[in-house]
Amino acid sequence: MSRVLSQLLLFLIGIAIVFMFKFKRPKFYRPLSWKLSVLATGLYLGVLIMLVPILYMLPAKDFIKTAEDKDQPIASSLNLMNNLYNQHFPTEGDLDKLKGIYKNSDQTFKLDSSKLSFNLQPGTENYHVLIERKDLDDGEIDVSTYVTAQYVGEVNFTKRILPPTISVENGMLSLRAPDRQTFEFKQLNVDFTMAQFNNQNSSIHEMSSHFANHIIFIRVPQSLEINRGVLGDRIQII
Amino acid sequence: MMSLKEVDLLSISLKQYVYKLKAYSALFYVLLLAQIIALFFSLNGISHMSSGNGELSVSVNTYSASLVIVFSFFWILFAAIQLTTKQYKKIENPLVTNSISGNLSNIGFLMTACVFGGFTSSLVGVLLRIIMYFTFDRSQIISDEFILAFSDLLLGISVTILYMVLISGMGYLTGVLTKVSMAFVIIIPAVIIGISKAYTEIFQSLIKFFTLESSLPLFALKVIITSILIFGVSILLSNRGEVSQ
Amino acid sequence: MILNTDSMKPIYVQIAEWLEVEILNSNIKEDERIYSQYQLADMFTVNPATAAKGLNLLADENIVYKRRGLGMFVSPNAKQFILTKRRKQNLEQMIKELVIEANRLDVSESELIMMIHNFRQDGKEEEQL
Amino acid sequence: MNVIQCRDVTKSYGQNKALDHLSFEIGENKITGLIGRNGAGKTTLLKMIAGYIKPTQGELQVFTRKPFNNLDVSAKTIFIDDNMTFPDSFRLTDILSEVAPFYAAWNSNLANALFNYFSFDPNQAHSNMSKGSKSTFNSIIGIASRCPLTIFDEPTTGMDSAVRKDFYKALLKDYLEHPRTILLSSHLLSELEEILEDILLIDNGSKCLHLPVMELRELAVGIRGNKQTLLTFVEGKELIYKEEFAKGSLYVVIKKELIEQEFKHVRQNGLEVLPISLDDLCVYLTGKTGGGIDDVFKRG
Repeated sequence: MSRVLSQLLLFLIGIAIVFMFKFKRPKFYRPLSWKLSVLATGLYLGVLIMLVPILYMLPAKDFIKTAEDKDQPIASSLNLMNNLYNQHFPTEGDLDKLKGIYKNSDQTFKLDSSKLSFNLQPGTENYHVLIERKDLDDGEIDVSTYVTAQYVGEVNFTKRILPPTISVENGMLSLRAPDRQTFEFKQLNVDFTMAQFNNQNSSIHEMSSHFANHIIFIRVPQSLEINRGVLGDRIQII
Repeated sequence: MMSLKEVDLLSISLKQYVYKLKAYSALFYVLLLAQIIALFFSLNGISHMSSGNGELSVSVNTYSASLVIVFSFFWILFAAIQLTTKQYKKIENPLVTNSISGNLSNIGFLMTACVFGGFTSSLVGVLLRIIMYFTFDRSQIISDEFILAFSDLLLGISVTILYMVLISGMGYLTGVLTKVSMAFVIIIPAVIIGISKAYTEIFQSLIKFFTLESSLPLFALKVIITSILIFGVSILLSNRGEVSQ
Repeated sequence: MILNTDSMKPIYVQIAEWLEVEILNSNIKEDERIYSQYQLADMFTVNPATAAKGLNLLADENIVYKRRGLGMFVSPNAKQFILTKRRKQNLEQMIKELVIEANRLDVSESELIMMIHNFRQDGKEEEQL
Repeated sequence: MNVIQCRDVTKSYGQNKALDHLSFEIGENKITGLIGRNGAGKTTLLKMIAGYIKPTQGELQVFTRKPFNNLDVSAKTIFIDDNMTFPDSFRLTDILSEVAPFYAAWNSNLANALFNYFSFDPNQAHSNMSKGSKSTFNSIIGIASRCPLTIFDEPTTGMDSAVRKDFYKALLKDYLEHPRTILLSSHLLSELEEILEDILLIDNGSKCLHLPVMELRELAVGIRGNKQTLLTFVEGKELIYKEEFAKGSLYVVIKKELIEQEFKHVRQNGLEVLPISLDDLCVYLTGKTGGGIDDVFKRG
């Protein structure tokens, strides 16, 4: 709902309330006794007050906690991407240590060929593939997937991002992005009466989103022949 | 028999206040109704934002109980105007009364309405949270402002009450002015619109005088002093006129 | 107590006459306390001032007398006085009107006396029945 | 000491004068009837005494104070009329119990006894009552409040005659036990003249008469007879009312004191002396001189 529309609606409702006062009651209308009114309003207030302790008794563990500090993870994510762009490649150890970078899968594949080619399916355009040669020939490929910081407003949901599906068959490593993910959040704003004295911005939070990048870190046997094909710019060999 | 035993203005005003609380009790139903309607509107969220890239989309629904408070403000505004109307004034006639006791009891009623309205409208925010807690997927709820600090709740209640006092004063004065002369029915909106258009800055600074005050004690002081002035002027203005039946 | 409000006689006179009848019928005896103006006002649903005027009418004629702080009492000889007064005033006045009306209707004196005689006989018979 | 002192009071609404230089005094603990025709200014005067409106000119004092906007006067005065409004949220019994704390001398037993006597429905809403029941109910408040100054404006509007009688009886009985100053307005004098002590007759906002009812009763007589004879008889005397009711026959109303000496001649001249009801007298006193509605039709 656009803001203008909601304000218009609010105004109309205001007018409606005025008219509720103004309407003449029909003759047969028998107004409620004051005793009933006092009872009803008392009950209403009583129920509302009772709700306060109930609210505080509700377990809050299911909720999404907001990040205490989102700037640092975002900064280190941006920094990492920058480094990649500038051909400064991190090691796997570096990635594990970085703030805001999250490893969301770790797989090992048996190699059935002496060559490795790649099949990056559509939808994986912002996946960066890094290849590191191991010190030995163990015939296995270790694939770790990393995701950089993903924020909407204050919410860090990096960990909720699904890893791509990876398979190795006939010397071909296929990378398939997960199905389109949808995240829904519900947030509450404090009443404007509280916000005025809380140093909180009561207007709707400016939801700055920061989208994640994926890093696929592949460790291959020392002597494996790697065929990057046309994807040279997206697959880097360290 | 002839000696005129002095009657106490305050005790008469107090009796009238109790009488009016009972008499106008139906007004509180209107508030209840307004708050519940506002709550239903609030359950739809006040804004929706979504963003996304090729692989994911994110939508955020924002909720707030502010609308309940806004509705309560409307309510107190019109309740205050109502109290000055002939229809409502008439119930004073069978009682022991004069203009001042009538005004004092009205103000007493309005203050009670403000306290009640302030409490309930802020507490409906609690109700909203509880409804959301049980009807929405909790894993989608951002905990941040969902968990309402008790001190914030008290703060909200007191600020709402203060605003309502201010608004009730403005409504009451408007009502009294229209009693002094029906011309004010046209003059008041004209002046408000006129000032807001022609002297936008003055108008805005008037509003900001209250809404941008971030110190609670100062805010309270501003509201209380302004309200006393407004009600004082109302009493003075209505003290001269005849209450016709 | 019913008062005849259409009568030309003012209410206080009617009250005074009613009290006289009470005295005549010995419902209130001589030297007995008579109704106060407030009792009369209550009984007849009239303003106490009206009732007081009725009492004063009797006091003026010494039918009742005041005792300080005790109220009004029926005078001795009140009954006799009322009888005399009524004969003199009422009866004479009525006869005067009777004669005027009789003249207007061409009723002769003997006829009139006859009528009075017959009426009295009837009245007695009715009483005996 | 007078409860009400009205000196030269004028109340004007624009060009209209509802009250015009009205002066009178009402003593303590008297029952006074305020009589006048429609639009004579009765209600205006009563509202002014009750403190609802203030005089445009002149001085009005109730319990030695100006009643307008005066809490002390309000505490000792109650004004009962048709337009009394009670909150919709009050049932009839609520009204009796909620109004009670305002009046120091309020008697709940009396209020409840009267309420039961007139068999009201305790749960009824005041605004839904018929005109007559409303008047009756309002009167209960007037009687039970036992205010030192109790004002009834047309209290019996809509009441049936049995209830009227009961009302006047109840009012008088309670007055006898607890004397107070009572003002009753009506355009019908006959139904309440017995309980009145004084009568204040106003016409077009001015005082016409203010005297004890007993004196008003003896104020004037009607004389009926041959037009010529009657005219010679009353020649040069001020007539209150004059009407030709049949050819050659005339009816006049004249002050008793004007013909006291010649009273004997009246009958000798073949004229009839007739009693005149207070209602008629008031109508004649407040009417335009001579003639009545008959004249309108005679001309037509």
